[in-house]
Amino acid sequence: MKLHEHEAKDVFAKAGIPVPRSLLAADAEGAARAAVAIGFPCVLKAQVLRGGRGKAGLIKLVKSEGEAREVAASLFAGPHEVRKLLVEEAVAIDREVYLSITVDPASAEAVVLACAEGGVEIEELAARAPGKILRERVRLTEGLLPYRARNVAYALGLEGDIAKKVASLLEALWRVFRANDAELAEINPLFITKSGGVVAGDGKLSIDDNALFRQAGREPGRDYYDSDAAFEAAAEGIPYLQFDGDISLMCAGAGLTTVVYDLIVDEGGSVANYLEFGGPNYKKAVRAMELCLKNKPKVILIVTFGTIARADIMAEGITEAILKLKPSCPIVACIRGTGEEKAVEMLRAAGLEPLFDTEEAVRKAVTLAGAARVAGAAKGAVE
Amino acid sequence: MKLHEHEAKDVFAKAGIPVPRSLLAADAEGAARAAVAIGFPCVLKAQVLRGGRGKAGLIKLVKSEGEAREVAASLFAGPHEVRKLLVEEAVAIDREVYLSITVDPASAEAVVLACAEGGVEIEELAARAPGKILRERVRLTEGLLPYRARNVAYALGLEGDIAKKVASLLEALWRVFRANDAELAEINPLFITKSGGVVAGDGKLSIDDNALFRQAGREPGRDYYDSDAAFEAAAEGIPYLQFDGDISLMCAGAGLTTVVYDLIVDEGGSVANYLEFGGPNYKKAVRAMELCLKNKPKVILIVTFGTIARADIMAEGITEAILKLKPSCPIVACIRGTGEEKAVEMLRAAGLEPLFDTEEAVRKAVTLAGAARVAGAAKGAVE
Amino acid sequence: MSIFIDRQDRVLVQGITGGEGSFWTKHMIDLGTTVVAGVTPGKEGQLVEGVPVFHTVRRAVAERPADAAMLFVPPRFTKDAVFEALDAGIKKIVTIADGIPLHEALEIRAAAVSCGARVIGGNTSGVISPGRAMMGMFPFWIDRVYKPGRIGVMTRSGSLTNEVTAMVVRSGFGVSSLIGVGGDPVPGTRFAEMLPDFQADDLTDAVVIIGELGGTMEEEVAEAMRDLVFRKPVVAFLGGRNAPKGKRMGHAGAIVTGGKGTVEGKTAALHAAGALVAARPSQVGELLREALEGRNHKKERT
Amino acid sequence: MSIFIDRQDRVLVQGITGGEGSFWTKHMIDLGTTVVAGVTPGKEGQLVEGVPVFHTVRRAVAERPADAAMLFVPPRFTKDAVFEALDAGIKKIVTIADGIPLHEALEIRAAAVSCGARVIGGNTSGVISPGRAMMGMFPFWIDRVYKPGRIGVMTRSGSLTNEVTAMVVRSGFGVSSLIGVGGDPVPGTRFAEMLPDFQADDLTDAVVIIGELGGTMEEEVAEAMRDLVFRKPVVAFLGGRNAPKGKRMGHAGAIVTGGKGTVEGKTAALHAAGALVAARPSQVGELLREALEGRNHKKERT
Repeated sequence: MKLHEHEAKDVFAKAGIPVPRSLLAADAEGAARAAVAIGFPCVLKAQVLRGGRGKAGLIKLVKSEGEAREVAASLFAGPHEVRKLLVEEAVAIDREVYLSITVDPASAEAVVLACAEGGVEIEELAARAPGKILRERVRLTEGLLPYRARNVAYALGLEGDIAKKVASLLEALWRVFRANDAELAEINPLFITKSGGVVAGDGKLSIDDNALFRQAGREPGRDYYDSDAAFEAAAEGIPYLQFDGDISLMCAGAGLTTVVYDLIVDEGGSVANYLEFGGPNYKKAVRAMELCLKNKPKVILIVTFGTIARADIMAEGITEAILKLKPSCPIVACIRGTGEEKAVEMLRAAGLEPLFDTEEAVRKAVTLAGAARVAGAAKGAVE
Repeated sequence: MKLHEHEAKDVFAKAGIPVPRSLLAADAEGAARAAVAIGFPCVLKAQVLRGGRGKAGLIKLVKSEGEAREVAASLFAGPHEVRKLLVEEAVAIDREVYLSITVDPASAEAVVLACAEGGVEIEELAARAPGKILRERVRLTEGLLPYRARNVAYALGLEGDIAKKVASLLEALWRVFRANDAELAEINPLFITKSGGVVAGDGKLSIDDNALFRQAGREPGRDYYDSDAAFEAAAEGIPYLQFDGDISLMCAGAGLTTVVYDLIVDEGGSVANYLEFGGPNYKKAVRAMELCLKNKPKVILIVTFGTIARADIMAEGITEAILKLKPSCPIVACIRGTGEEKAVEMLRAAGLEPLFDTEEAVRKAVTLAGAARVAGAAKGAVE
Repeated sequence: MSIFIDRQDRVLVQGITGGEGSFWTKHMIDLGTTVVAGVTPGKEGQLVEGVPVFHTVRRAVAERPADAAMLFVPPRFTKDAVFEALDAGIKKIVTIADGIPLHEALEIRAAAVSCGARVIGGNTSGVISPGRAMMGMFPFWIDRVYKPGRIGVMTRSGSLTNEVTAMVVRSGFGVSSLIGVGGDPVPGTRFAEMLPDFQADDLTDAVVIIGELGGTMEEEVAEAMRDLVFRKPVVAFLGGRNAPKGKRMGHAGAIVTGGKGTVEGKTAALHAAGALVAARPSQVGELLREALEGRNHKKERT
Repeated sequence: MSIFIDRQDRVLVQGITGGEGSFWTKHMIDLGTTVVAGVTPGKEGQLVEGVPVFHTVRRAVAERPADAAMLFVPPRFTKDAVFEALDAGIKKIVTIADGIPLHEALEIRAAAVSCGARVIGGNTSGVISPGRAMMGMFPFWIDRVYKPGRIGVMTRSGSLTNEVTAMVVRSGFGVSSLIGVGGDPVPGTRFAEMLPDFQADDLTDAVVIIGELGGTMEEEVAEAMRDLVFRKPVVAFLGGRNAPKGKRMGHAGAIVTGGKGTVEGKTAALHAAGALVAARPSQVGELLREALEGRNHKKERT
């Protein structure tokens, strides 16, 4: 679960990490009021969960109440589904650095990443000049001891009080990382101000979904998802990704579903949604099909090869879903694994022609979707 | 710093360890009222920092208000300097077990000690039947994982719900041990009640003095010490132990002072107090002598052999102390180490005859104390 | 000797009295696995499929020494169960748990490494050597997937493994040992760490790697091949070739962050190291044949 | 070669710019110790007694490799400083800090053991091989205590060591190496762990142990003697023979809890192992002579 910037900064501030003064606004008028309260110049920052907000025009400096109102209005009206703006004081910056903590699977340790060039995309830098990224590994059982924080601060070329402040800020960031079961805790950029302070210019905090059960009060709401269907699927525990193509995937197994996605793209098809109802969700075929139908797909493609996710149970669910939801689009089904003989019988009884080869199923789905598109276009031309 | 039972139980209760209902009383009338509130029968427990309270008659069952008042009055009036009574509900006990957590210096781990026989003196049991004591070691960086708690509970021969309750209680005791920087966290006995509960019958919690700086609110008051001098010495940071003999030790260095104590006893002498003004306290000779004089000793014996605790500085302090406090008892001084030549000059100027051999100094002190005792007795006989 | 688990290995099952535990214990035994004891706190004295149950691992191994532990334990208790097994000296552990907290996964792997033990999983079906032994949840009864043979398989996925392995079998091969390292971002054991075992295994002629986007495990395989730690033929199939950047697709570990973890990069690394990479499952068998023949040609020439 | 520290060892001083740090750095150099670098965060670029100062241990050893670290660091920062030295690969560490929190002392010792490193202290004067090198705070200028010779000394105490060692010297002996393990309940290194070094040291003929009540370090020495890990003569002097039970006398580690840690028990164990135990400091020299002569007699006979 990725937190919005303002949420991450709240967590940071509580842990003792300095953040700019700010107010949250939900509409243009509120943003204008907030800007007056914060003072000018100030920064309007769209609270959306995507990277590169600066380049996308989602962060704007404003110098007057009128400008604040105008810029806020255009941000809310833009194509990025902006629901909240963070109105933040403009900080007089001397320099910027990059700081983050994440995990290193191979060494089974956490790792602090730091760079004397803040504000850059760390991935881009990793590709371009990996030598500029400092790495300090931390054993979880040992924790980030102060000397490691000092190692980082001095390796960044900092001196005097600033080095000490950055070191103690990094210790606080470690506490955030641990207490929040974070996948990533990132401050990019960390401002070093002209007055000799350190301030988190941005904040990213991504919480491990597997640990949400012990993260009281963390429950991703609608604004953490890019569609209603994605939000509803998450509430159901069904892995789901929203796309805007023709074919709804209703598959079982993360790896298999991903490969079906690959094969569709290879065949020139396009995907409406990724949906995976395997594992603990294999009895949820009705709910899964309901979600798929929200996208008005041209085809629903069902591919499974299950072990515990029994084919017969899934086929039973699909039969029920067809009866209940009466989908108007064609369904391509390729169901294998434990109980497959019975599954095939059931699907045939429901009027489907089950296939046994994933690649064949994909080709058929793409063909049907293409035919539907042509037909739709023809129909549109006729109308 | 050893906590009183009621303080330890407060800490336990906050950590989720069940303790008996109780009230604290500071006089007999309060104890009677508390007993009525708790209900009869109930237990009056003297809050003193010594072991073996049961055998010493410091824990009493009472069955009526009158008995409570009477017993409380006699406990407060007794020789044990009882300042508070814990009035506690009597628990219907099915069995008792022993549980504690302490440190194991050799393995550098913490160790859980447990025994299916509760209420016994663990040291006595360790001597008598060491095989009955279960040990479960815990790495501090790893913490007490639930499986270790289960290992202990089932090894105690517990079953069903009781085993689970004891295991989770032990996990709570671990949190107490760690959060309080404990040297020892002990529940002896742990009651297993007839109704299938677990309740801490007694509570010991000893906090590492070196970690008191981070244990907010823990500052041992007067009732943690067995004399005013001991309390004052502690406030000064001067290691001090109260005895009731003739010779006040005013030495430097823990090991050396301990050996001087040994040698005095060997020579048939007796010690009024152990006081060690070495290390960080070597400039505190005046305060040290003041504390010694509170005991009206027959002799003050000064033995040092210092490195950083410079002999000349200590001699200077002793000279000042003699001038200021004008002790009426003889002083035997044996000061060696860094700056000793200058020290010897100063002591001579102050009218002392410095010695250079510890054993000789001890013999002289014991002889002087004996002579003083004889003189005192003679004087007493004359009066 | 097969990889990781064979008939003579003495397996302890943690969480044996649960629904999954008892169901799969039966199937493990059916396949030939020697299950010697089970553990469920509070259930000592019971029998599950004839296997005696103990309160703790320590009590179990005191009576029934074990070489391996199979965990049917919920994700949030998995760290405790793994540490309990490690503490009892068990060096081979498989956990199927799907949803182990990330920080605990780090601790599990760190502890295993420091004990010289191997933890397979979580988020895996486990380990199987068809016809010999199994730890986990494999439908070994689907014999068009789990046919014994001489191809080693390592995988990050479950259902995709069925898909790909079925293709391997359809091409006339069978499986020697299959190791599911699992789909989590921090698996207890990484692909490359299993390669020395496959290299030493005289029942394995070649290895199929079923990988996917995210992480660096496939690159590490390439490295082991380049360093000649592994010298048998490798055929890889990698899911997520067309996955959009920044979206977590399927497994928690299957995400491209920054430039790292793309299937493109993995494919290039594997190619450079001499592995063959299939574009679709149906190619895997054909590439295996090619790789094994190429090797035989080489052998004939040398 | 002396024990632990000798002239050629390259010593790094953590906390070198403080009052104690700079004072004793001068004296360590005066005695022959090779001090190569100092560390104080924020003070890089300074010189202390001609020794260059760095922000961190890592930066220091990058320019000036070191074998040993001497810590003049307050007790509450000692764990951090020890871990910093260990992390830089330093295997010999001395800390004089008096007042290290108990739980941190456990962590320090556990980390040292797991790194195969040796941490001496805290609550000690340190380590000295008179006339050769020194790490700590020894008044080596008091030559009636720190006279070079062939007797090894191990001690839990400071001033008592001066007292006892003066007696050893008065009897005509001198000191080869003196190791102050310190007076804390959990010292980083225990008496018995130093014995193999003294056994191997051809500059040491016999060892004097200055122990006291509390703990089990003296019993461990007896065990090492019984197991023939240590085969040179041992003379012990133990403080606290008459100490009242349950009172913590002097050092934090000097307390009898339960039956454990009495001087009586320690004396019996040492006697049984063949050590001589002095009742008072003035006997130590005499017993040393006796022990060494006994050994020579034995040698002559065999």
